[in-house]
Amino acid sequence: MTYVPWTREEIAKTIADDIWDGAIVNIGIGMPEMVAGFLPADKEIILHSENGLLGMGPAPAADAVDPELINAGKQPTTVLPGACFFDHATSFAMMRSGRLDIAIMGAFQVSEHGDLANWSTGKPGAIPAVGGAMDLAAGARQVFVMMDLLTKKGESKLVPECTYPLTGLACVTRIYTDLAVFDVTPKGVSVRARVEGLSLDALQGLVPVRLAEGI
Amino acid sequence: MTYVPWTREEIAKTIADDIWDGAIVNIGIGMPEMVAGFLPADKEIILHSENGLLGMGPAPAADAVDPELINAGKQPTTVLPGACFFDHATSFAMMRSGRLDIAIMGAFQVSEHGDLANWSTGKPGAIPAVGGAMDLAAGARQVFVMMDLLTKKGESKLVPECTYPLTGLACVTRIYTDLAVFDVTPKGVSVRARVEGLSLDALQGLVPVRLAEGI
Amino acid sequence: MLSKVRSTAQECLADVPDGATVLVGGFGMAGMPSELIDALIAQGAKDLTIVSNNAGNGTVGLAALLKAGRVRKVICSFPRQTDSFVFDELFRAGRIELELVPQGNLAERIRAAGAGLGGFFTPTSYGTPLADGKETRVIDGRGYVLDYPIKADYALIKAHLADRWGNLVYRKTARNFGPIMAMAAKTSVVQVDRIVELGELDPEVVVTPGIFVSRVVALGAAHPTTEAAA
Amino acid sequence: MLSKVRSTAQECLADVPDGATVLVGGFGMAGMPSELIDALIAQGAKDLTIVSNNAGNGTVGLAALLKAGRVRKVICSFPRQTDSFVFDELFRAGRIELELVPQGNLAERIRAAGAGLGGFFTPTSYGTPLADGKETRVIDGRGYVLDYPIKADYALIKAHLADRWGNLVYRKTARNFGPIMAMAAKTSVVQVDRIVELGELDPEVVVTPGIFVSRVVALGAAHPTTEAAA
Repeated sequence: MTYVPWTREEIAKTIADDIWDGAIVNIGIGMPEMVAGFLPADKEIILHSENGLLGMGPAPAADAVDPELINAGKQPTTVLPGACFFDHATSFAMMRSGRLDIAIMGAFQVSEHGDLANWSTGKPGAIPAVGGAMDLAAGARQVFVMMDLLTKKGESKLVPECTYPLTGLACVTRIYTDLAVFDVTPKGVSVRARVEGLSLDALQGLVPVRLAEGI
Repeated sequence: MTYVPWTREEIAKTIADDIWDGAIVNIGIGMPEMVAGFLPADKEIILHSENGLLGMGPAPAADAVDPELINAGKQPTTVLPGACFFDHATSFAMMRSGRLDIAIMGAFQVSEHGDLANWSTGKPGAIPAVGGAMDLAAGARQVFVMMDLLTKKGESKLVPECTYPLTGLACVTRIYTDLAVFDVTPKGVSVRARVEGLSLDALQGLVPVRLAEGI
Repeated sequence: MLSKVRSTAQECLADVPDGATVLVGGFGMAGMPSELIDALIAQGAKDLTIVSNNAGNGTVGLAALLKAGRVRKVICSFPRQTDSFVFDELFRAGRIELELVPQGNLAERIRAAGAGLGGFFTPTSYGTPLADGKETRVIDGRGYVLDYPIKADYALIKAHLADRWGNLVYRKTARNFGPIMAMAAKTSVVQVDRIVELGELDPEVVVTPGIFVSRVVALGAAHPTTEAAA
Repeated sequence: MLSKVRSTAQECLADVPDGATVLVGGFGMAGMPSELIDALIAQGAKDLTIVSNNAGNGTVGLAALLKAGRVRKVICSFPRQTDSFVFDELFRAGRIELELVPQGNLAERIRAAGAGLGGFFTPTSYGTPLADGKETRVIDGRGYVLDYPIKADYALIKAHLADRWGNLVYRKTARNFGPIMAMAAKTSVVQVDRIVELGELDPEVVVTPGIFVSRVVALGAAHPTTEAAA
């Protein structure tokens, strides 16, 4: 059997379709940013930007850029009706107290227990930087990870235990990859979807974590 | 020698005169409330009300009462230009972080170390209630106590150690009474003023704490 | 479509279970969610823990809830008032439990729940009987008491205006405990004077972001409603 | 008469001593107090500890302060940016110390200083290398890390409007760290677009009460100044 991995656009659209009406969502910097472009128009989804904005809108036209209205990626943004501004303590209180329905983040690795590693490769000499990743991991009710399933060397990024420095423990609830979508459950990792032509056995062959379907 | 104790009005006026221009002050409920009536018009003194108001004005006219604009004593109040409203967490953050210049409070007892007892007589069966007294004691830069020096039974309320339940440790900086004004200093209790006709020796005879002048 | 607007106070409180911990806003009558308290009385939940600055005045509101025998425990800073006879009687009869907390620690414990913290060291009450039995620690030469968050199932709050996302603005000193109680409860219920259209509240002046609010109901104003006052 | 208004940025920062801890507001360029940073560079204080979300961009502002060799230590959440080459070089050369703090813990540690707390238990970073060497505790079944307040000598902040009592309103996402940094510093210095008369700011919409502000200076706006934008 042969199969074609999902494109990033396809992954982003799958994530966007899974977000429910009325959800409050934080979209992380990097690959997850694509999700914003696929949010369905028939649902009201409220975007949180951790620098102090709820109800974030799309990017502005070039002539409507305001340097004091930016998102967490430091790019110009806009506000929707119903938006509000607040300070950093309040913004991260929202996370820590479990008010964000979903945080969507990239990852270097996710463990079968939902441990997340996405802030540091641990490489000596690298400048460490963490931003709000650990706060989102610790606080959001659901953490959706968006990543390629395999590294360029073909190693699974879904692992029994993370070898990269951790961002948070047991926080990831769902993993969207180019080959499959996984739910992290208390009973183990459940395959929610696979690309056409990739059998569960073949998928299991790529991933050193016991997989099942329909857990 | 004979002497006439200061009236409450005289004590209140003395306190008011000692408050400096630009000071931020919390005036406690009870006897200290009289101080507000003596604040000198030539100084700009900003009143903090711990229920969430800075820049409190005088009591309103009867026909201008707003039930949603009250002070910490739950009486109708007004706001001055420059006032602002805030929530309880912010209001008590102001205290705890040392932003209030002066809190003026009543007391059952003050110790020579500045320990304050003003929230409970410790009587069995009494309903205990503390309000913001402990927060003011712990937080204000200076705590001014306003009280009679002696109980009705003639016992000094300025004591070596408080026997009533404490409100705060080493917090009182000055004590205004009907017979004298005291500074609580690291070197001991210093008499700042006495009523006319009351000698230091005579005052010392009333108070079981070593007194001095000009410490 | 996200809408937190409900039609009645009853609807807002239908699911309060026995044994719930309920934050009740207000300082004096300013910000007191009187109609929500009445609805809670009508709803019938019992064995409640009530967290509020005071413990009821006269025979209405919180006092009526207490009088109806529905409150197991009160956590507050100042239960003793000239007209707190309902609480006084229950307390003296040993029929209600009291946890007395200094007002600022009460506010900070509620805020800590709303900020997802596990506890904090406060200088207030250090060295006093209200710190008895609590963990203490000297940090940088100053004494502190370890206090824990007050997490609640419900918060009953009064605000001025809300939109359907639950964004709130308050009015004058009625703000008091509202913003922190909205943060701290699993389900925060807010009675407002009026619901406005989404977008009518300036994003700069929203005091409680809607993310902290579960249900809002418009019940009219208890204050002068001239344009100037609104 | 209470007036916190100063005429120049220089006057606001004349007394910063060597070795001071300085909070610097802003997230990206929004809320960055650029003119105050320039004044701090001109003033000459050295051996500073800088607390800010980032560690400077390009060759201006914070990066220029770092480049001038005046910073001993940076406490921040995200020093690594595409144009943070000044910091990168100093860090790699071992000429600057870095304390990396998750963004929310950074905000909460600043806020804790402003609220007079001795420390707090946060779930963020529990089980990660950033909790190494820190006290941890399991409370109600959840793991927490004990973090301490970041107390500062000065805060440099950018707001939109101020009055002479120091009351502040901010503009859009330039608010970010301003309100908590104003609370946390012994001397908080704020550059604003414009000073308004006392009483012009609605008491309901003041974001930072003047009690938290030491000095304000009007330096004009770095954003569109149409009436709509103001």
